[in-house]
Amino acid sequence: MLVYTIKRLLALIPTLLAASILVFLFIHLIPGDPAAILLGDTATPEEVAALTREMGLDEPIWKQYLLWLGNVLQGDLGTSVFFREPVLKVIGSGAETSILLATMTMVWIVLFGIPIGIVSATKHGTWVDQVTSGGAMLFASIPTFWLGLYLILIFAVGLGWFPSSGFPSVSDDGGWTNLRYLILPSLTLAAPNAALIIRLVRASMLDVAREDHVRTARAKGLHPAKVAIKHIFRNALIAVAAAFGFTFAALVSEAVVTETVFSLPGIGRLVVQSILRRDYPVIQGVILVIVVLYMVINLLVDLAYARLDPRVSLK
Amino acid sequence: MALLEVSNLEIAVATGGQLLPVVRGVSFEVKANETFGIVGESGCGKSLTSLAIMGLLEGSQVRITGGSIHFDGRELTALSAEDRRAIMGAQMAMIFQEPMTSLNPVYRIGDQIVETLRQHRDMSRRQARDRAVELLDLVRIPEPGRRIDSFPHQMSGGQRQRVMIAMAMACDPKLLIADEPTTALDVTVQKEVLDLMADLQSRMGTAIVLISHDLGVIAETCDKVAVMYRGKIAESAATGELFSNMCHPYTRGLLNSIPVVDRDVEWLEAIPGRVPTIDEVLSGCAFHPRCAMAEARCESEDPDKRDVATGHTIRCHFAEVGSA
Amino acid sequence: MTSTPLLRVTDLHTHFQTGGGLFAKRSWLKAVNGISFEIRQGEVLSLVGESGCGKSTVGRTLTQLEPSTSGQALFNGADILKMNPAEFRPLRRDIQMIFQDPFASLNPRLSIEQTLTEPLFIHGLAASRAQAREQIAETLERVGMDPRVMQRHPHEFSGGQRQRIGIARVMILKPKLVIADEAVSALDVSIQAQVLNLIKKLQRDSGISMLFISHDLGVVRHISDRVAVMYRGQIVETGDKRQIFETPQHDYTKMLLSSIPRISERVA
Amino acid sequence: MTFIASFLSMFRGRKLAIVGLIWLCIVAFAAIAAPLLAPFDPLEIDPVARLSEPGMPYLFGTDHFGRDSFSRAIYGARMAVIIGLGSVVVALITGGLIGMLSAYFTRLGHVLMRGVDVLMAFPALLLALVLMTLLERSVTNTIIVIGVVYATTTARILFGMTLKLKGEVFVDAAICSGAGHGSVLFRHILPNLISPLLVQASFIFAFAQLQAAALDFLGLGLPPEVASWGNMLSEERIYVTRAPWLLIFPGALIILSVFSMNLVGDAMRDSIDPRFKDDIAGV
Amino acid sequence: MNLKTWSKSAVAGLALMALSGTAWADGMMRYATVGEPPSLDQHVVTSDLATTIAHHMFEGLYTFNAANAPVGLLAAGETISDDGKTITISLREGVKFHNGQDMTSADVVASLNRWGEHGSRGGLLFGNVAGVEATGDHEVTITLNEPFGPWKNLMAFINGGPAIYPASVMEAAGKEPIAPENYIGTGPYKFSEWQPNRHVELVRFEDYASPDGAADGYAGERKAEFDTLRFIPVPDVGTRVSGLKAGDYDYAESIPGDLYADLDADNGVTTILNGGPIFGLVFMNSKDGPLQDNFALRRAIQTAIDKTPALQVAIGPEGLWRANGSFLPEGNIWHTDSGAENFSMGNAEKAKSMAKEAGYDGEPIKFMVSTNYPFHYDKAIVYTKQLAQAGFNIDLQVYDWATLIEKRAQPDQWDLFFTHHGFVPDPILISVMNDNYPGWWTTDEKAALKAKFTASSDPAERQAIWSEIQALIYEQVPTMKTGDVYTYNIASPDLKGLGEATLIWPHFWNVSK
Repeated sequence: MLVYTIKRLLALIPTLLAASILVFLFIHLIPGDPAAILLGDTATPEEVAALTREMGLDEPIWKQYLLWLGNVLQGDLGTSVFFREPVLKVIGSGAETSILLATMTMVWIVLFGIPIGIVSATKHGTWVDQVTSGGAMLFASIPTFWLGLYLILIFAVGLGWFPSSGFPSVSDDGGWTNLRYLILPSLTLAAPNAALIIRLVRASMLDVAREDHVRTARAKGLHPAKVAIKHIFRNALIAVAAAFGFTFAALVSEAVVTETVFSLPGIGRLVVQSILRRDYPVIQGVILVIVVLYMVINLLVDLAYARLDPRVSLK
Repeated sequence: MALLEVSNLEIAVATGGQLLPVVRGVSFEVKANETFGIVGESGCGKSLTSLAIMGLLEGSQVRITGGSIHFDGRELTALSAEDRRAIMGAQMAMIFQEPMTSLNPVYRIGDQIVETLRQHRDMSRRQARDRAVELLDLVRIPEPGRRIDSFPHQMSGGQRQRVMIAMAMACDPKLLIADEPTTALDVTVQKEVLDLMADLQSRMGTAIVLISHDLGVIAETCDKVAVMYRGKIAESAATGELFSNMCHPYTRGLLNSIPVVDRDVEWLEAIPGRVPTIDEVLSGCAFHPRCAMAEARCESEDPDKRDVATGHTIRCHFAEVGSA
Repeated sequence: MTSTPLLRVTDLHTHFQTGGGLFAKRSWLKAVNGISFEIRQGEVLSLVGESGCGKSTVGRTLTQLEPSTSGQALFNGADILKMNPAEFRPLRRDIQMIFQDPFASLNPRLSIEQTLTEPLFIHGLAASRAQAREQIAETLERVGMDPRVMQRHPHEFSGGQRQRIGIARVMILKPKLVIADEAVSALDVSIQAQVLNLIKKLQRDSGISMLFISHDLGVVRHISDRVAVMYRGQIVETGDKRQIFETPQHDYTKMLLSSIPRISERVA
Repeated sequence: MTFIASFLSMFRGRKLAIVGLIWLCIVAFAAIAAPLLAPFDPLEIDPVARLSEPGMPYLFGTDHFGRDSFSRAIYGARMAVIIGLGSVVVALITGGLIGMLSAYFTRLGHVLMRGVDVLMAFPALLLALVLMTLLERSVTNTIIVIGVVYATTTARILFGMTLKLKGEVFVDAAICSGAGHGSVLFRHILPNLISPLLVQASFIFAFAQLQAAALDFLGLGLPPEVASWGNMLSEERIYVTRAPWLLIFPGALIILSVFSMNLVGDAMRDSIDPRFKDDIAGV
Repeated sequence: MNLKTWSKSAVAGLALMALSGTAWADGMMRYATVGEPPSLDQHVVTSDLATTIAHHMFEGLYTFNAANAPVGLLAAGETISDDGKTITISLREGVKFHNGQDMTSADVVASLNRWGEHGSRGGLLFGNVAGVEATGDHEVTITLNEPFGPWKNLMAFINGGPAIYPASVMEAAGKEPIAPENYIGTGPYKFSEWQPNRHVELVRFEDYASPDGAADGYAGERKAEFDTLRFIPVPDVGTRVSGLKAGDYDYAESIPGDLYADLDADNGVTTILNGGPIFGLVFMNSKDGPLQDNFALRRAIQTAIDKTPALQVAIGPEGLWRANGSFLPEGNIWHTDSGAENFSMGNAEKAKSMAKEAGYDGEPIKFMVSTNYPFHYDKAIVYTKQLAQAGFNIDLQVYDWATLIEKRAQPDQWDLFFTHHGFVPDPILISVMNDNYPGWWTTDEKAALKAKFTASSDPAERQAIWSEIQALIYEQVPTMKTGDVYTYNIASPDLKGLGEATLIWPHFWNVSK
């Protein structure tokens, strides 16, 4: 398995290279100059040009790319144009928020998605199923910012149960209780994703329920609940595992809207703001990190497959 | 007293708000140590009959609409779900057509046998595992101590069917229902599996209900045979009697349709027409559109069951004691 | 029956790659591992064996559905294995295939007429729809179907009827060689008999050659002139059908024959 | 008209899906007849009437420009349909072709699907953001960007489905009849993909609405003056307490429409070839 | 663990987290900003947000009192030679930098030189400076080529202005903003940390040496009451408002006008108006395109526009905006009405005939606007409609701010663009006065007046010259003012010492909670 993992990681390199070139090109094609953002509205074009030169942003793109690539290979993602801090540090503080948020969201998804999905599948065709799967679909149809807006109004401004926004790091005063800042955003994010998981669990379980071995299990005289959990859900988990992996990856990167509504210092908002500020090194760094994350999760999903499904062998 | 007594069993499928009858008035009995064969073409209702006896129709679109299933002194159709489960897998077990898919692919075969044992017997994990090794040995799996930790996909089709048999026999059931147990297997493997079943039966005295479309398999293994057509038993007799004295035109047609390996036949005597689908409404004898002997009466009147010899019943207006 | 072989297969190998990738070592499944046989004009040769023995791969290789690894297959003197798809295309008319699963072998989206018209147009056997329709009607009648069913779609037919349509699609091209891959295995016994009779009759009437691939020894005895027994990618025994069934030489053949459940034993 | 009959038969016994279908018909009607239905010009600014409460003559009230929300909502339906259909067309044509050709021509597929993999490694929304900043805000660009995002998943799905169909016996049969690549692809494979594609289209249509709204929210979607439900929400979101109607109506319209489309897609999915069911994500 | 106990413990954990919120120590002030400042280096960065944070830790020689008059901060006093060319400034003694070093004239000279060379507004003064010298440990002498009237205002304006950094920091500094580890100043708060994307944090500087005198504007005594000032970027305005109401922030800036009435009536919120209004500007291209030197056509455009409806739509309540043509607001010493009669005529018919006379034949006029500032966009939409009514063919191009900034540097890309300007205490600081600012207004008339304006030090004379310049702006129309906007911020009622209005940037010395 170790050999397999190493092989897979090596196989990532060409994809990563292609991705990084693509990102670099895309980003540098966007009009706008970070120097101008930095200096502000009163700066004259001459001043901007001078700073651009000083920051080395007037070099040809291929030269900048090679320079960047060389640094990346040495583990240096460069320095943020805007923050004047190492990109890794900038990403690091965003990553804390994003990963905690994604993890917390996954907890909700597992907590709500799986039991409801199982109930929905076992009560297939009854009103329980109709309510749960209909409800799930409804939740998946709500724009996240709309939901977040109202959650803040009700639970933060109105009832005062949770903080409205921001996330002052678990290393700040308050420590782990600062996670309460993430409750509303994680619920907002969980709503559509849990809905997807509910529907996926339900659909995969219905598929598995049709398989012959389930009949065998029933023929043993097992209790229906045991059949549902041990024989149907366990097998359905193979299909659901991949969804979990990719949901997690998506949660880290696609939480932009939620992070904006709740003003969370996460990776998603960092990218959006960095795009607006044309902070090239940060955008490149974040996307590179996310692509790596996506690929690592891809790998983990495959490893999980091998764990969950003995028929899969890793070669 | 028969171990299993099925009388006037009626089964229907619910589709589009209506109930389509698929098994009608099926009756038979099976005694301990006896093999009862049910033979017929696809859609004749033989598999549904077996699932109904086992109690596996629950939760599907198919349901029992009439008749009774009496097993070992109890009326199965009247039992609570919990009581039925106590019988399923313990006193009555089943093996299926598809050995490739009938075992849960994610669990080791040993664990799947242990699960059955611990469901019905008060056994420790250790004891159950030891017993599982014994069972694998019983079904002639080589190196059972090692193979017990195999996953289903690591075994061949024949071996998987043996595992299924081991699992079915785990709690010494009184009745084993085998639904096309060898259809998916090669002939050489089929022979081994059938031999194994016969061997186990002779050792344990289990009654077997064997469902098959293959007259050859039935002829070789069963004591009694019922030939089903369109949800009804067309003809039923002891095996020797049936094959030497076929009365129903369908039974005869079926036999003549089979190309045999022992002699050359220029043209097969095929039954004309096609197997009716379940949603077709047929008046009178269901076989009449394909029957060479059919008359006006067959179109309008559904023949009743009648005896032609001791233990030999048919449903046909004409058939007499024929010759093979 | 003439004695010139229509098809002569020599040392055919078809191997599949089962593993391998950027870094993994390649491994091969030798599905067909060096077989040779010939089929004469108007002759039915059966290829019999158990699942996984490679018999179906032989048929698929000869119709270029799978690429061969090595070997030769001379059809009317030309090596069809060496041809590229374009060169082989005209020959497809002469080498036709009947498939096992009558439910899968017809495109569910096309009407029977559309399915049967296509090969006619491809091979230039009909100039107009009307002409095609004439030929289709004629062929459908030959396979025992009412020509009026032309407008219908596959889901409106039973398995037996579909297999007849499948046979019609083959026969409409008037091929020289038909490869039947488990052509009747999926059918109910009573229907199987009808279709077997039909195939036998068509074969006799038109004098085509046939490679009949099957696992069912009874069916094989019924339809073949000669039989080749396959085991693990190789032919272990070839011979006249009477010889194979009555005086089998190879142990494997003997074991196969002895495994078949027989009604006669019980009846006697 | 068997097509319509078979389409309607999918909804038998699905009351909720029928309600969804009816709602979508209303949206479609509003989209087509917007100029006739809207009582005001959706772009007409009236500083005097700004932030009017719902009532007469402004059914849904007015926004901070004093524009009639009801008229904007009706034109918003038009925009929803345009965005939805546009994204579907872009995604299905580009993604569909890539997926189909990749599955059919294995060697080409090796290259193309690798490219799709690279694109898929980019988070969808970030890809959309970068592209939207690169291009400028316009209806066409929004459609292209959302279409491209879903083209990758569509390519994946079609790749899998085509691969399955390629292994079908009837494809072998067609090849044995002498059918060429074009005929196999477009006559034998494509028609069997139509109904799963329709289902996929319905889900893309639904997701495109949410994706477009998210882009509008981030200020990188449609030009802000365009009357779309997403813009209505995004531009007026600060008025959530001051003028709640400005968020409730367009929000409800988006939710209802996406929900309806999902219901319809779901109903359609349940009636397609079970082989392809797992391939289509949907909700 | 079975499902039931699982969900039970989850609920319990949730409740624990909800209830155990630590009450924030009163020692911290949390400020919700509109975004992240580009850098806190006051020399080169002109962002108001940067100054809002930075003026707590960096100080200049001078600052403004409540009447917007420049008074000493680090400077103890100054003498000016009779010819007005030599300025000798004495520094306050005992002032310490955050790194513990004493502030001396060497630091001031180094800071002024770097500002003069690289600072955004330094050029305005240093174009006229012959040299800066340390003439004592706590004395600095500036030599001018010509007398320069606005020198003290320029020195007092900390935004883009001459903050005093240690000489050691200045040695290595160029055009590039200094890095956070070099944020060393003399102010009441010192730099603590900048967690990108999360917050900028300042802490009290214990060794702070406060100027004497009662607090007056930014002048007088400065006392750091908080342990910590935390500036948290909250770009979404709705979140800023909700967050302040929910008690997550003590202060939130830049709130939309339409919410003013509700928030002002809310007991849980204090509203604080900004004293100096900001104003939108529509620049015209003097270097390229149809407007290049066609002043008549520019005047036609100016005539077509009625500024009031745009202000209504973009800002809302009457009290928060003024359709005021003077570049500096009423009550300010620079207020003048000259030329202002042309400010907002809104006469489509007249504009049409003026355009015709100016030779306008319907060619497209490219109008760039960004959506990053909603009020730019809202006003641009209204103007576009008005201009269309007057027969102008306006091609409205909507960009994100970064793109707009890049495009406006290219003369062939645009004819009009929208931007805004913060309140400045001296008209020389208004961007249109800068010849190099996009639009590139460099007519001879402007050059002559500007020279006179900077040479004079007499307040009354300078005022008079400014009113001539303003009249020229309305005649040549290098830019169109769009009206004054009084922005406001909101605060928790717990904050004490905020005052009624903010001078330019909010400050939190002498403020507590």
